[in-house]
Amino acid sequence: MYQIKTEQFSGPLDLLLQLIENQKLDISQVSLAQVTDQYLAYLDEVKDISATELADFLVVATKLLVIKSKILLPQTIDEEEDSAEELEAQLKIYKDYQEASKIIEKIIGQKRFSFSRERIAFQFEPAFSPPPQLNAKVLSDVFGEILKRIEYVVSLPQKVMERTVSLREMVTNIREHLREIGKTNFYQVLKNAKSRTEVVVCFMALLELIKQGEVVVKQKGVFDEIMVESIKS
Amino acid sequence: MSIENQIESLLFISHKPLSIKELAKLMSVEIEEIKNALAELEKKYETRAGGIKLLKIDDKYQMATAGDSGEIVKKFIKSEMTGELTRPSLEALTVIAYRGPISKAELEIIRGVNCSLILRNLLMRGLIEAEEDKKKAVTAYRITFDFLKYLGLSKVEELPDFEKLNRNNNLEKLLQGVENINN
Amino acid sequence: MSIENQIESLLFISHKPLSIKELAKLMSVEIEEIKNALAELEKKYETRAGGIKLLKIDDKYQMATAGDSGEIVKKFIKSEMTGELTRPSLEALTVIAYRGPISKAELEIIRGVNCSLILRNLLMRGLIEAEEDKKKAVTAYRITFDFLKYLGLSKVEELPDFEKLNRNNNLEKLLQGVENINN
Repeated sequence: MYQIKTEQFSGPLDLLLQLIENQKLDISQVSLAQVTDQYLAYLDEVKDISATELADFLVVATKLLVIKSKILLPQTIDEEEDSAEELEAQLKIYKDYQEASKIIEKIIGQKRFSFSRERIAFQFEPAFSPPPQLNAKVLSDVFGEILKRIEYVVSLPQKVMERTVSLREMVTNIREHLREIGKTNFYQVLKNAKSRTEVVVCFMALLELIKQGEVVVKQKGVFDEIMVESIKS
Repeated sequence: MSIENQIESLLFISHKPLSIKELAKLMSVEIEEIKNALAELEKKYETRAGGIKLLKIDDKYQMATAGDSGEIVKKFIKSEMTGELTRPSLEALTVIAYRGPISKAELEIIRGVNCSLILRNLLMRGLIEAEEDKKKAVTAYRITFDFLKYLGLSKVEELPDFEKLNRNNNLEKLLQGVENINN
Repeated sequence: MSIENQIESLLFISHKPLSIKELAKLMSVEIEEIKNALAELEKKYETRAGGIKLLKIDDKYQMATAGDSGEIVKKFIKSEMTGELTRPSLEALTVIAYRGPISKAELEIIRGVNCSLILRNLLMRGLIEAEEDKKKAVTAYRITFDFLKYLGLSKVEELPDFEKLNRNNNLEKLLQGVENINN
Protein backbone atom coordinates (compact mmCIF):
# COMPACT_ATOMS: atom_id res chain seq x y z
CA MET A 1 0.00 0.00 0.00
CA TYR A 2 1.07 3.54 -0.66
CA GLN A 3 3.01 4.97 2.25
CA ILE A 4 1.99 8.36 3.57
CA LYS A 5 4.70 10.47 5.07
CA THR A 6 3.88 11.12 8.70
CA GLU A 7 4.20 14.84 8.42
CA GLN A 8 1.96 17.39 9.98
CA PHE A 9 -0.83 18.34 7.65
CA SER A 10 -2.39 21.72 8.11
CA GLY A 11 -5.81 20.07 8.10
CA PRO A 12 -7.89 17.26 6.62
CA LEU A 13 -8.26 19.05 3.29
CA ASP A 14 -4.50 19.39 3.05
CA LEU A 15 -4.10 15.65 3.62
CA LEU A 16 -6.82 14.84 1.12
CA LEU A 17 -5.34 17.10 -1.50
CA GLN A 18 -1.91 15.54 -1.13
CA LEU A 19 -3.30 12.03 -1.41
CA ILE A 20 -5.05 12.96 -4.62
CA GLU A 21 -2.06 14.79 -6.04
CA ASN A 22 0.29 11.95 -5.16
CA GLN A 23 -1.77 9.74 -7.42
CA LYS A 24 -1.85 12.43 -10.08
CA LEU A 25 -5.64 12.53 -10.03
CA ASP A 26 -7.99 15.43 -10.55
CA ILE A 27 -10.38 16.41 -7.83
CA SER A 28 -13.57 14.47 -8.45
CA GLN A 29 -15.91 12.26 -6.50
CA VAL A 30 -14.28 9.24 -8.04
CA SER A 31 -10.80 10.27 -6.97
CA LEU A 32 -12.07 11.10 -3.50
CA ALA A 33 -13.50 7.61 -3.24
CA GLN A 34 -10.18 6.19 -4.40
CA VAL A 35 -8.15 7.80 -1.65
CA THR A 36 -10.65 7.14 1.13
CA ASP A 37 -8.82 4.05 2.38
CA GLN A 38 -5.50 5.86 2.49
CA TYR A 39 -7.11 8.70 4.30
CA LEU A 40 -8.49 6.37 6.96
CA ALA A 41 -5.19 4.54 7.18
CA TYR A 42 -3.46 7.81 7.91
CA LEU A 43 -5.90 8.54 10.72
CA ASP A 44 -5.18 5.11 12.18
CA GLU A 45 -1.44 5.49 12.05
CA VAL A 46 -0.77 9.04 13.04
CA LYS A 47 -0.32 9.51 16.76
CA ASP A 48 0.55 13.16 17.23
CA ILE A 49 -2.67 14.55 15.84
CA SER A 50 -4.17 16.97 18.34
CA ALA A 51 -7.68 16.62 19.69
CA THR A 52 -8.69 19.83 17.99
CA GLU A 53 -7.66 18.56 14.62
CA LEU A 54 -8.82 14.99 15.04
CA ALA A 55 -12.45 16.12 15.18
CA ASP A 56 -12.09 17.86 11.82
CA PHE A 57 -10.25 14.90 10.29
CA LEU A 58 -13.08 12.63 11.38
CA VAL A 59 -15.75 14.88 9.90
CA VAL A 60 -14.06 14.64 6.53
CA ALA A 61 -13.68 10.88 7.00
CA THR A 62 -17.44 10.50 7.27
CA LYS A 63 -17.97 12.64 4.20
CA LEU A 64 -15.51 10.51 2.26
CA LEU A 65 -17.36 7.37 3.26
CA VAL A 66 -20.61 8.86 2.09
CA ILE A 67 -19.03 9.52 -1.28
CA LYS A 68 -17.56 6.09 -1.51
CA SER A 69 -20.84 4.48 -0.57
CA LYS A 70 -22.63 6.62 -3.12
CA ILE A 71 -20.38 5.40 -5.88
CA LEU A 72 -20.52 1.76 -4.87
CA LEU A 73 -24.19 1.70 -3.96
CA PRO A 74 -25.83 4.20 -6.27
CA GLN A 75 -29.33 2.83 -5.70
CA THR A 76 -29.39 3.10 -1.94
CA ILE A 77 -28.23 6.58 -1.25
CA ASP A 78 -29.64 9.31 -3.37
CA GLU A 79 -30.12 12.09 -0.84
CA GLU A 80 -26.38 12.26 -0.26
CA GLU A 81 -25.76 14.10 -3.48
CA ASP A 82 -25.22 17.39 -1.65
CA SER A 83 -22.67 16.11 0.79
CA ALA A 84 -20.55 14.58 -1.96
CA GLU A 85 -20.67 17.61 -4.19
CA GLU A 86 -19.95 19.78 -1.22
CA LEU A 87 -16.70 18.08 -0.32
CA GLU A 88 -15.59 18.11 -3.94
CA ALA A 89 -16.33 21.83 -4.21
CA GLN A 90 -14.74 22.54 -0.85
CA LEU A 91 -11.56 20.78 -1.84
CA LYS A 92 -11.31 22.66 -5.14
CA ILE A 93 -11.66 25.97 -3.37
CA TYR A 94 -9.20 24.96 -0.68
CA LYS A 95 -6.71 24.09 -3.41
CA ASP A 96 -6.98 27.60 -4.87
CA TYR A 97 -6.19 29.23 -1.56
CA GLN A 98 -3.50 26.74 -0.65
CA GLU A 99 -1.71 27.52 -3.89
CA ALA A 100 -2.11 31.22 -3.16
CA SER A 101 -0.64 30.68 0.31
CA LYS A 102 2.47 29.17 -1.25
CA ILE A 103 2.87 32.28 -3.38
CA ILE A 104 2.41 34.45 -0.32
CA GLU A 105 5.04 32.39 1.46
CA LYS A 106 7.43 33.15 -1.39
CA ILE A 107 6.60 36.86 -1.27
CA ILE A 108 7.31 36.95 2.47
CA GLY A 109 10.43 34.88 1.89
CA GLN A 110 11.89 37.68 -0.24
CA LYS A 111 11.98 39.73 2.97
CA ARG A 112 10.95 42.91 1.27
CA PHE A 113 9.60 44.12 4.59
CA SER A 114 8.08 47.54 5.09
CA PHE A 115 8.41 49.42 8.35
CA SER A 116 6.46 52.24 9.94
CA ARG A 117 7.53 54.53 12.72
CA GLU A 118 6.70 53.35 16.21
CA ARG A 119 6.51 56.76 17.84
CA ILE A 120 4.99 60.02 16.69
CA ALA A 121 7.58 61.97 14.72
CA PHE A 122 7.31 65.05 16.78
CA GLN A 123 9.22 66.27 19.79
CA PHE A 124 6.94 66.87 22.74
CA GLU A 125 7.20 66.60 26.49
CA PRO A 126 5.38 63.54 27.79
CA ALA A 127 2.94 64.70 30.43
CA PHE A 128 0.54 62.89 32.72
CA SER A 129 -2.81 63.12 30.99
CA PRO A 130 -5.51 60.88 32.44
CA PRO A 131 -8.87 60.26 30.75
CA PRO A 132 -11.28 62.67 32.49
CA GLN A 133 -14.13 60.22 33.13
CA LEU A 134 -12.08 57.29 34.33
CA ASN A 135 -12.43 56.05 37.92
CA ALA A 136 -11.69 52.92 39.93
CA LYS A 137 -15.22 51.56 39.56
CA VAL A 138 -14.92 51.61 35.76
CA LEU A 139 -11.69 49.65 36.05
CA SER A 140 -13.24 46.91 38.18
CA ASP A 141 -16.25 46.67 35.85
CA VAL A 142 -14.04 46.34 32.82
CA PHE A 143 -11.86 43.74 34.51
CA GLY A 144 -14.97 41.75 35.38
CA GLU A 145 -15.96 41.72 31.72
CA ILE A 146 -12.49 40.62 30.66
CA LEU A 147 -12.66 37.73 33.13
CA LYS A 148 -16.00 36.66 31.69
CA ARG A 149 -14.49 36.52 28.22
CA ILE A 150 -11.57 34.51 29.53
CA GLU A 151 -13.97 31.94 30.91
CA TYR A 152 -14.96 31.20 27.33
CA VAL A 153 -11.37 31.02 26.08
CA VAL A 154 -10.39 28.63 28.85
CA SER A 155 -13.35 26.38 28.06
CA LEU A 156 -12.49 26.28 24.35
CA PRO A 157 -10.15 23.26 24.40
CA GLN A 158 -12.72 21.48 26.58
CA LYS A 159 -15.44 22.01 23.95
CA VAL A 160 -13.22 20.67 21.22
CA MET A 161 -12.48 17.61 23.33
CA GLU A 162 -16.18 16.92 23.80
CA ARG A 163 -16.75 17.00 20.07
CA THR A 164 -13.86 14.64 19.46
CA VAL A 165 -15.11 12.22 22.08
CA SER A 166 -18.54 12.01 20.45
CA LEU A 167 -16.91 11.26 17.12
CA ARG A 168 -14.78 8.62 18.78
CA GLU A 169 -17.94 6.97 20.08
CA MET A 170 -19.13 6.71 16.54
CA VAL A 171 -15.98 4.86 15.60
CA THR A 172 -16.57 2.49 18.51
CA ASN A 173 -20.05 1.82 17.17
CA ILE A 174 -18.46 0.64 13.97
CA ARG A 175 -16.69 -2.12 15.83
CA GLU A 176 -20.00 -3.22 17.34
CA HIS A 177 -21.71 -3.23 13.98
CA LEU A 178 -18.92 -5.41 12.68
CA ARG A 179 -20.30 -8.51 14.36
CA GLU A 180 -23.86 -7.82 13.32
CA ILE A 181 -23.15 -7.26 9.69
CA GLY A 182 -21.02 -10.35 9.46
CA LYS A 183 -24.12 -12.47 9.82
CA THR A 184 -26.66 -10.49 7.89
CA ASN A 185 -27.50 -8.90 4.60
CA PHE A 186 -25.84 -5.56 4.22
CA TYR A 187 -28.73 -4.09 2.27
CA GLN A 188 -31.10 -4.97 5.10
CA VAL A 189 -28.90 -3.20 7.62
CA LEU A 190 -28.66 -0.14 5.44
CA LYS A 191 -32.39 0.01 5.07
CA ASN A 192 -32.80 0.20 8.81
CA ALA A 193 -30.21 2.91 9.21
CA LYS A 194 -31.89 5.95 10.73
CA SER A 195 -29.44 8.63 9.75
CA ARG A 196 -26.78 9.43 7.27
CA THR A 197 -24.22 8.79 9.98
CA GLU A 198 -25.56 5.31 10.55
CA VAL A 199 -25.36 4.53 6.87
CA VAL A 200 -21.77 5.68 6.91
CA VAL A 201 -21.02 3.65 9.99
CA CYS A 202 -22.41 0.52 8.40
CA PHE A 203 -20.52 1.04 5.24
CA MET A 204 -17.32 1.70 7.08
CA ALA A 205 -17.87 -1.50 8.96
CA LEU A 206 -18.36 -3.43 5.76
CA LEU A 207 -15.19 -2.04 4.27
CA GLU A 208 -13.26 -3.05 7.36
CA LEU A 209 -14.65 -6.55 7.23
CA ILE A 210 -13.68 -6.95 3.62
CA LYS A 211 -10.25 -5.60 4.33
CA GLN A 212 -9.77 -8.05 7.18
CA GLY A 213 -10.93 -10.88 4.96
CA GLU A 214 -13.83 -11.77 7.21
CA VAL A 215 -16.51 -11.37 4.59
CA VAL A 216 -16.95 -11.39 0.87
CA VAL A 217 -19.41 -9.22 -0.96
CA LYS A 218 -21.28 -10.50 -3.95
CA GLN A 219 -23.41 -8.64 -6.41
CA LYS A 220 -24.82 -10.16 -9.60
CA GLY A 221 -25.44 -6.97 -11.54
CA VAL A 222 -24.91 -3.31 -11.04
CA PHE A 223 -28.33 -2.66 -9.57
CA ASP A 224 -28.74 -5.96 -7.78
CA GLU A 225 -28.72 -6.43 -4.06
CA ILE A 226 -25.37 -6.74 -2.37
CA MET A 227 -25.02 -10.00 -0.54
CA VAL A 228 -22.66 -10.19 2.35
CA GLU A 229 -21.28 -13.57 3.26
CA SER A 230 -19.21 -14.25 6.26
CA ILE A 231 -16.24 -16.45 5.40
CA LYS A 232 -15.80 -17.89 8.86
CA SER A 233 -19.37 -19.09 9.34
CA MET B 1 -2.35 74.63 2.74
CA SER B 2 -4.04 71.95 0.63
CA ILE B 3 -5.98 69.14 2.26
CA GLU B 4 -3.75 66.69 0.45
CA ASN B 5 -0.61 68.15 1.99
CA GLN B 6 -2.14 68.23 5.45
CA ILE B 7 -3.09 64.58 5.14
CA GLU B 8 0.42 63.79 3.99
CA SER B 9 1.83 65.56 7.05
CA LEU B 10 -0.46 63.67 9.41
CA LEU B 11 0.31 60.31 7.87
CA PHE B 12 3.99 61.16 8.06
CA ILE B 13 4.12 61.89 11.79
CA SER B 14 1.54 59.32 12.89
CA HIS B 15 2.70 56.13 14.59
CA LYS B 16 -0.53 54.36 13.68
CA PRO B 17 -2.84 53.94 10.69
CA LEU B 18 -5.40 56.72 10.24
CA SER B 19 -8.91 56.23 8.91
CA ILE B 20 -10.76 58.50 6.52
CA LYS B 21 -13.20 59.25 9.33
CA GLU B 22 -10.46 60.21 11.79
CA LEU B 23 -8.84 62.48 9.23
CA ALA B 24 -12.16 64.15 8.39
CA LYS B 25 -12.84 64.78 12.07
CA LEU B 26 -9.35 66.07 12.80
CA MET B 27 -9.37 68.44 9.86
CA SER B 28 -13.06 69.37 10.06
CA VAL B 29 -13.48 68.52 6.40
CA GLU B 30 -16.13 66.52 4.55
CA ILE B 31 -15.45 62.78 4.12
CA GLU B 32 -15.73 63.16 0.33
CA GLU B 33 -12.95 65.73 0.25
CA ILE B 34 -10.69 63.51 2.32
CA LYS B 35 -11.40 60.60 0.00
CA ASN B 36 -10.54 62.62 -3.08
CA ALA B 37 -7.34 63.96 -1.56
CA LEU B 38 -6.29 60.47 -0.47
CA ALA B 39 -6.97 59.09 -3.94
CA GLU B 40 -4.66 61.78 -5.35
CA LEU B 41 -2.00 61.06 -2.77
CA GLU B 42 -2.22 57.33 -3.40
CA LYS B 43 -1.71 57.90 -7.11
CA LYS B 44 1.32 60.11 -6.50
CA TYR B 45 3.01 57.66 -4.19
CA GLU B 46 2.40 54.85 -6.61
CA THR B 47 3.83 56.82 -9.53
CA ARG B 48 6.87 58.03 -7.60
CA ALA B 49 7.77 54.53 -6.42
CA GLY B 50 10.23 56.07 -3.99
CA GLY B 51 11.47 55.04 -0.56
CA ILE B 52 8.14 55.75 1.14
CA LYS B 53 4.94 53.86 0.42
CA LEU B 54 1.37 54.67 1.21
CA LEU B 55 -0.33 51.53 2.54
CA LYS B 56 -4.08 51.06 2.47
CA ILE B 57 -6.47 48.60 4.11
CA ASP B 58 -10.15 49.35 3.55
CA ASP B 59 -10.60 52.93 4.78
CA LYS B 60 -7.32 53.16 6.69
CA TYR B 61 -3.97 54.48 5.56
CA GLN B 62 -0.41 54.30 6.85
CA MET B 63 2.98 55.36 5.57
CA ALA B 64 5.80 52.85 5.54
CA THR B 65 9.21 52.30 4.00
CA ALA B 66 9.29 50.63 0.60
CA GLY B 67 9.88 46.90 0.43
CA ASP B 68 13.05 47.44 -1.58
CA SER B 69 14.65 49.16 1.42
CA GLY B 70 13.58 46.33 3.72
CA GLU B 71 17.03 45.04 4.45
CA ILE B 72 18.74 48.36 5.15
CA VAL B 73 15.87 49.69 7.29
CA LYS B 74 15.69 46.47 9.24
CA LYS B 75 19.36 46.79 10.03
CA PHE B 76 19.02 50.45 10.95
CA ILE B 77 16.15 50.06 13.40
CA LYS B 78 17.51 46.71 14.64
CA SER B 79 14.22 45.00 13.91
CA GLU B 80 13.94 41.30 14.62
CA MET B 81 11.24 40.69 12.06
CA THR B 82 11.76 37.33 10.37
CA GLY B 83 8.43 36.82 8.64
CA GLU B 84 8.36 33.22 9.78
CA LEU B 85 4.93 31.66 9.81
CA THR B 86 3.68 28.11 10.26
CA ARG B 87 1.73 26.52 7.42
CA PRO B 88 -1.63 26.78 9.18
CA SER B 89 -0.96 30.46 9.99
CA LEU B 90 0.03 31.11 6.42
CA GLU B 91 -3.10 29.43 5.10
CA ALA B 92 -5.39 31.34 7.43
CA LEU B 93 -3.65 34.64 6.63
CA THR B 94 -3.95 33.96 2.90
CA VAL B 95 -7.68 33.37 3.10
CA ILE B 96 -8.16 36.44 5.32
CA ALA B 97 -6.01 38.60 3.04
CA TYR B 98 -7.95 37.64 -0.09
CA ARG B 99 -11.41 37.45 1.42
CA GLY B 100 -11.38 39.73 4.45
CA PRO B 101 -13.37 40.97 6.20
CA ILE B 102 -14.33 37.35 6.72
CA SER B 103 -16.19 35.47 9.45
CA LYS B 104 -14.74 32.54 11.35
CA ALA B 105 -17.37 30.21 9.85
CA GLU B 106 -16.40 31.16 6.32
CA LEU B 107 -12.70 30.72 7.06
CA GLU B 108 -13.38 27.29 8.54
CA ILE B 109 -15.33 26.14 5.50
CA ILE B 110 -12.41 27.05 3.27
CA ARG B 111 -9.75 25.51 5.49
CA GLY B 112 -11.81 22.56 6.68
CA VAL B 113 -10.57 22.90 10.24
CA ASN B 114 -11.61 24.65 13.40
CA CYS B 115 -9.77 27.97 13.43
CA SER B 116 -10.43 29.29 16.95
CA LEU B 117 -6.90 28.81 18.19
CA ILE B 118 -5.16 29.99 15.05
CA LEU B 119 -7.28 33.15 14.97
CA ARG B 120 -6.44 33.87 18.59
CA ASN B 121 -2.78 33.35 17.84
CA LEU B 122 -2.81 35.67 14.83
CA LEU B 123 -4.73 38.30 16.81
CA MET B 124 -2.10 38.21 19.54
CA ARG B 125 0.67 38.57 16.99
CA GLY B 126 -1.11 41.57 15.54
CA LEU B 127 -1.27 40.07 12.04
CA ILE B 128 -5.05 40.18 11.92
CA GLU B 129 -7.69 42.19 13.72
CA ALA B 130 -11.29 41.47 14.65
CA GLU B 131 -14.23 43.73 14.21
CA GLU B 132 -17.80 43.23 15.37
CA ASP B 133 -20.32 43.51 12.58
CA LYS B 134 -23.19 44.76 14.69
CA LYS B 135 -25.79 44.33 11.98
CA LYS B 136 -25.06 40.66 11.40
CA ALA B 137 -23.88 40.07 14.98
CA VAL B 138 -20.74 38.28 13.79
CA THR B 139 -17.06 39.00 14.16
CA ALA B 140 -15.20 39.77 10.97
CA TYR B 141 -11.46 39.33 10.58
CA ARG B 142 -9.10 41.23 8.34
CA ILE B 143 -5.34 41.48 7.99
CA THR B 144 -3.47 44.33 9.66
CA PHE B 145 -0.90 46.78 8.37
CA ASP B 146 1.71 44.69 10.15
CA PHE B 147 0.94 41.76 7.85
CA LEU B 148 0.89 44.01 4.81
CA LYS B 149 4.40 45.06 5.85
CA TYR B 150 5.50 41.42 5.82
CA LEU B 151 4.49 41.37 2.17
CA GLY B 152 5.95 44.74 1.25
CA LEU B 153 2.78 45.58 -0.68
CA SER B 154 0.68 48.74 -0.58
CA LYS B 155 -2.64 46.95 -0.47
CA VAL B 156 -4.08 43.44 -0.69
CA GLU B 157 -5.42 44.19 -4.15
CA GLU B 158 -1.81 43.88 -5.34
CA LEU B 159 -1.75 40.20 -4.42
CA PRO B 160 -1.56 37.82 -7.40
CA ASP B 161 -4.97 36.75 -8.76
CA PHE B 162 -6.72 39.04 -6.33
CA GLU B 163 -9.88 39.43 -8.38
CA LYS B 164 -10.35 35.71 -8.79
CA LEU B 165 -9.65 34.74 -5.21
CA ASN B 166 -11.52 37.66 -3.71
CA ARG B 167 -14.73 36.66 -5.44
CA ASN B 168 -14.86 32.94 -5.79
CA ASN B 169 -18.30 32.12 -7.11
CA ASN B 170 -18.13 28.44 -6.25
CA LEU B 171 -17.50 29.47 -2.71
CA GLU B 172 -20.56 31.69 -2.58
CA LYS B 173 -22.64 28.67 -3.52
CA LEU B 174 -20.94 26.47 -0.97
CA LEU B 175 -21.35 29.01 1.78
CA GLN B 176 -25.03 29.21 1.09
CA GLY B 177 -25.31 25.45 1.18
CA VAL B 178 -23.59 25.27 4.54
CA GLU B 179 -25.76 28.02 5.95
CA ASN B 180 -28.81 26.03 4.92
CA ILE B 181 -27.50 22.95 6.66
CA ASN B 182 -26.79 24.87 9.81
CA ASN B 183 -30.25 26.41 9.90
CA MET C 1 17.07 49.56 -5.48
CA SER C 2 18.32 53.08 -5.96
CA ILE C 3 20.46 54.70 -3.29
CA GLU C 4 18.12 57.64 -3.35
CA ASN C 5 15.13 55.51 -2.38
CA GLN C 6 17.05 53.79 0.38
CA ILE C 7 18.09 57.14 1.82
CA GLU C 8 14.49 58.30 1.66
CA SER C 9 13.39 55.21 3.58
CA LEU C 10 16.04 55.73 6.24
CA LEU C 11 15.25 59.41 6.68
CA PHE C 12 11.57 58.53 6.98
CA ILE C 13 12.04 55.91 9.69
CA SER C 14 14.73 57.74 11.67
CA HIS C 15 13.77 59.83 14.69
CA LYS C 16 16.92 61.89 14.53
CA PRO C 17 18.79 63.71 11.78
CA LEU C 18 21.23 61.54 9.81
CA SER C 19 24.57 62.74 8.52
CA ILE C 20 26.05 61.94 5.13
CA LYS C 21 28.76 59.97 6.89
CA GLU C 22 26.27 57.90 8.86
CA LEU C 23 24.30 57.13 5.73
CA ALA C 24 27.43 56.17 3.82
CA LYS C 25 28.49 53.82 6.58
CA LEU C 26 25.05 52.29 6.99
CA MET C 27 24.69 51.63 3.31
CA SER C 28 28.36 50.83 2.60
CA VAL C 29 28.39 53.38 -0.20
CA GLU C 30 30.87 56.12 -1.11
CA ILE C 31 30.25 59.56 0.43
CA GLU C 32 30.10 61.06 -3.05
CA GLU C 33 27.27 58.80 -4.08
CA ILE C 34 25.29 59.67 -0.95
CA LYS C 35 25.82 63.35 -1.63
CA ASN C 36 24.56 63.08 -5.18
CA ALA C 37 21.52 61.07 -4.18
CA LEU C 38 20.70 63.54 -1.43
CA ALA C 39 20.97 66.43 -3.85
CA GLU C 40 18.49 64.68 -6.13
CA LEU C 41 16.16 63.98 -3.23
CA GLU C 42 16.33 67.58 -2.03
CA LYS C 43 15.41 68.81 -5.47
CA LYS C 44 12.45 66.47 -5.65
CA TYR C 45 11.07 67.44 -2.27
CA GLU C 46 11.41 71.09 -3.13
CA THR C 47 9.57 70.66 -6.43
CA ARG C 48 6.81 68.61 -4.92
CA ALA C 49 6.14 71.06 -2.12
CA GLY C 50 3.99 68.45 -0.36
CA GLY C 51 3.24 67.77 3.28
CA ILE C 52 6.74 66.44 3.99
CA LYS C 53 9.90 68.53 3.90
CA LEU C 54 13.51 67.48 3.68
CA LEU C 55 15.51 69.63 6.10
CA LYS C 56 19.24 70.14 6.01
CA ILE C 57 20.96 71.23 9.20
CA ASP C 58 24.72 71.52 8.74
CA ASP C 59 25.65 68.19 7.18
CA LYS C 60 22.66 66.38 8.65
CA TYR C 61 19.37 65.62 7.01
CA GLN C 62 15.94 65.11 8.52
CA MET C 63 12.39 64.75 7.33
CA ALA C 64 9.71 66.90 8.89
CA THR C 65 6.18 68.06 8.24
CA ALA C 66 5.83 71.16 6.11
CA GLY C 67 5.57 74.29 8.21
CA ASP C 68 2.01 74.99 7.21
CA SER C 69 0.80 71.76 8.77
CA GLY C 70 1.93 72.78 12.24
CA GLU C 71 -1.53 73.41 13.54
CA ILE C 72 -3.15 70.22 12.34
CA VAL C 73 -0.19 68.21 13.59
CA LYS C 74 -0.56 69.74 17.06
CA LYS C 75 -4.25 68.96 17.00
CA PHE C 76 -3.49 65.34 16.16
CA ILE C 77 -1.01 65.00 19.00
CA LYS C 78 -3.45 66.55 21.41
CA SER C 79 -6.17 64.13 20.34
CA GLU C 80 -3.77 61.24 20.91
CA MET C 81 -2.68 62.51 24.31
CA THR C 82 -5.95 63.64 25.87
CA GLY C 83 -9.56 62.61 26.08
CA GLU C 84 -11.14 59.30 26.97
CA LEU C 85 -9.43 56.01 26.21
CA THR C 86 -10.67 53.70 23.49
CA ARG C 87 -12.17 50.46 24.71
CA PRO C 88 -9.08 48.37 23.88
CA SER C 89 -6.81 50.87 25.68
CA LEU C 90 -9.11 50.89 28.70
CA GLU C 91 -9.01 47.10 28.85
CA ALA C 92 -5.24 47.02 28.67
CA LEU C 93 -4.96 49.64 31.39
CA THR C 94 -7.36 47.67 33.58
CA VAL C 95 -5.40 44.45 33.22
CA ILE C 96 -2.18 46.28 34.04
CA ALA C 97 -3.83 47.90 37.08
CA TYR C 98 -5.10 44.60 38.51
CA ARG C 99 -2.27 42.33 37.44
CA GLY C 100 0.77 44.56 37.21
CA PRO C 101 3.69 44.27 37.02
CA ILE C 102 2.85 42.28 33.93
CA SER C 103 4.74 41.46 30.72
CA LYS C 104 3.48 42.34 27.26
CA ALA C 105 3.11 38.64 26.43
CA GLU C 106 0.93 37.98 29.48
CA LEU C 107 -1.18 41.04 28.78
CA GLU C 108 -1.73 39.85 25.22
CA ILE C 109 -2.72 36.38 26.38
CA ILE C 110 -5.32 37.86 28.70
CA ARG C 111 -6.67 40.30 26.13
CA GLY C 112 -6.27 37.94 23.18
CA VAL C 113 -4.94 40.68 20.90
CA ASN C 114 -1.68 42.42 20.16
CA CYS C 115 -1.06 45.38 22.48
CA SER C 116 2.08 47.08 21.11
CA LEU C 117 0.38 50.25 19.98
CA ILE C 118 -1.79 50.55 23.07
CA LEU C 119 1.15 50.14 25.43
CA ARG C 120 2.99 52.95 23.68
CA ASN C 121 -0.04 55.21 23.98
CA LEU C 122 -0.51 54.47 27.68
CA LEU C 123 3.18 55.10 28.29
CA MET C 124 2.97 58.37 26.38
CA ARG C 125 0.10 59.53 28.56
CA GLY C 126 1.90 58.67 31.76
CA LEU C 127 -0.73 56.14 32.83
CA ILE C 128 1.67 53.19 32.95
CA GLU C 129 5.40 52.74 33.27
CA ALA C 130 7.82 50.13 32.06
CA GLU C 131 10.34 48.36 34.23
CA GLU C 132 13.05 45.93 33.21
CA ASP C 133 12.83 42.64 35.04
CA LYS C 134 16.50 41.74 34.91
CA LYS C 135 16.05 38.20 36.15
CA LYS C 136 13.57 37.23 33.45
CA ALA C 137 15.00 39.68 30.91
CA VAL C 138 11.53 40.99 30.09
CA THR C 139 9.87 44.35 30.41
CA ALA C 140 7.08 44.54 32.97
CA TYR C 141 4.37 47.18 33.01
CA ARG C 142 2.57 48.71 35.97
CA ILE C 143 0.32 51.72 36.47
CA THR C 144 2.08 54.91 37.52
CA PHE C 145 1.82 56.49 40.91
CA ASP C 146 0.30 59.56 39.24
CA PHE C 147 -2.52 57.46 37.87
CA LEU C 148 -3.07 55.72 41.20
CA LYS C 149 -3.31 59.10 42.88
CA TYR C 150 -5.71 60.27 40.18
CA LEU C 151 -7.97 57.34 41.08
CA GLY C 152 -7.79 58.48 44.69
CA LEU C 153 -5.87 55.42 45.83
CA SER C 154 -2.54 54.94 47.52
CA LYS C 155 -1.85 51.37 46.33
CA VAL C 156 -3.29 48.97 43.74
CA GLU C 157 -4.61 46.68 46.47
CA GLU C 158 -7.22 49.37 47.18
CA LEU C 159 -8.84 48.84 43.77
CA PRO C 160 -12.42 47.51 44.08
CA ASP C 161 -12.56 43.73 44.63
CA PHE C 162 -8.81 43.55 44.25
CA GLU C 163 -8.36 40.18 45.96
CA LYS C 164 -11.13 38.49 44.02
CA LEU C 165 -10.23 39.94 40.64
CA ASN C 166 -6.48 39.65 40.99
CA ARG C 167 -6.61 35.96 41.89
CA ASN C 168 -8.92 34.42 39.38
CA ASN C 169 -8.86 30.72 38.61
CA ASN C 170 -9.55 31.00 34.90
CA LEU C 171 -6.90 33.65 34.59
CA GLU C 172 -4.29 31.39 36.17
CA LYS C 173 -5.41 28.52 33.96
CA LEU C 174 -5.14 30.66 30.86
CA LEU C 175 -1.65 31.90 31.65
CA GLN C 176 -0.51 28.41 32.58
CA GLY C 177 -2.10 26.79 29.56
CA VAL C 178 -0.28 29.07 27.21
CA GLU C 179 2.99 28.48 28.99
CA ASN C 180 2.50 24.76 28.43
CA ILE C 181 1.84 25.24 24.76
CA ASN C 182 4.95 27.35 24.38
CA ASN C 183 7.15 24.81 26.13
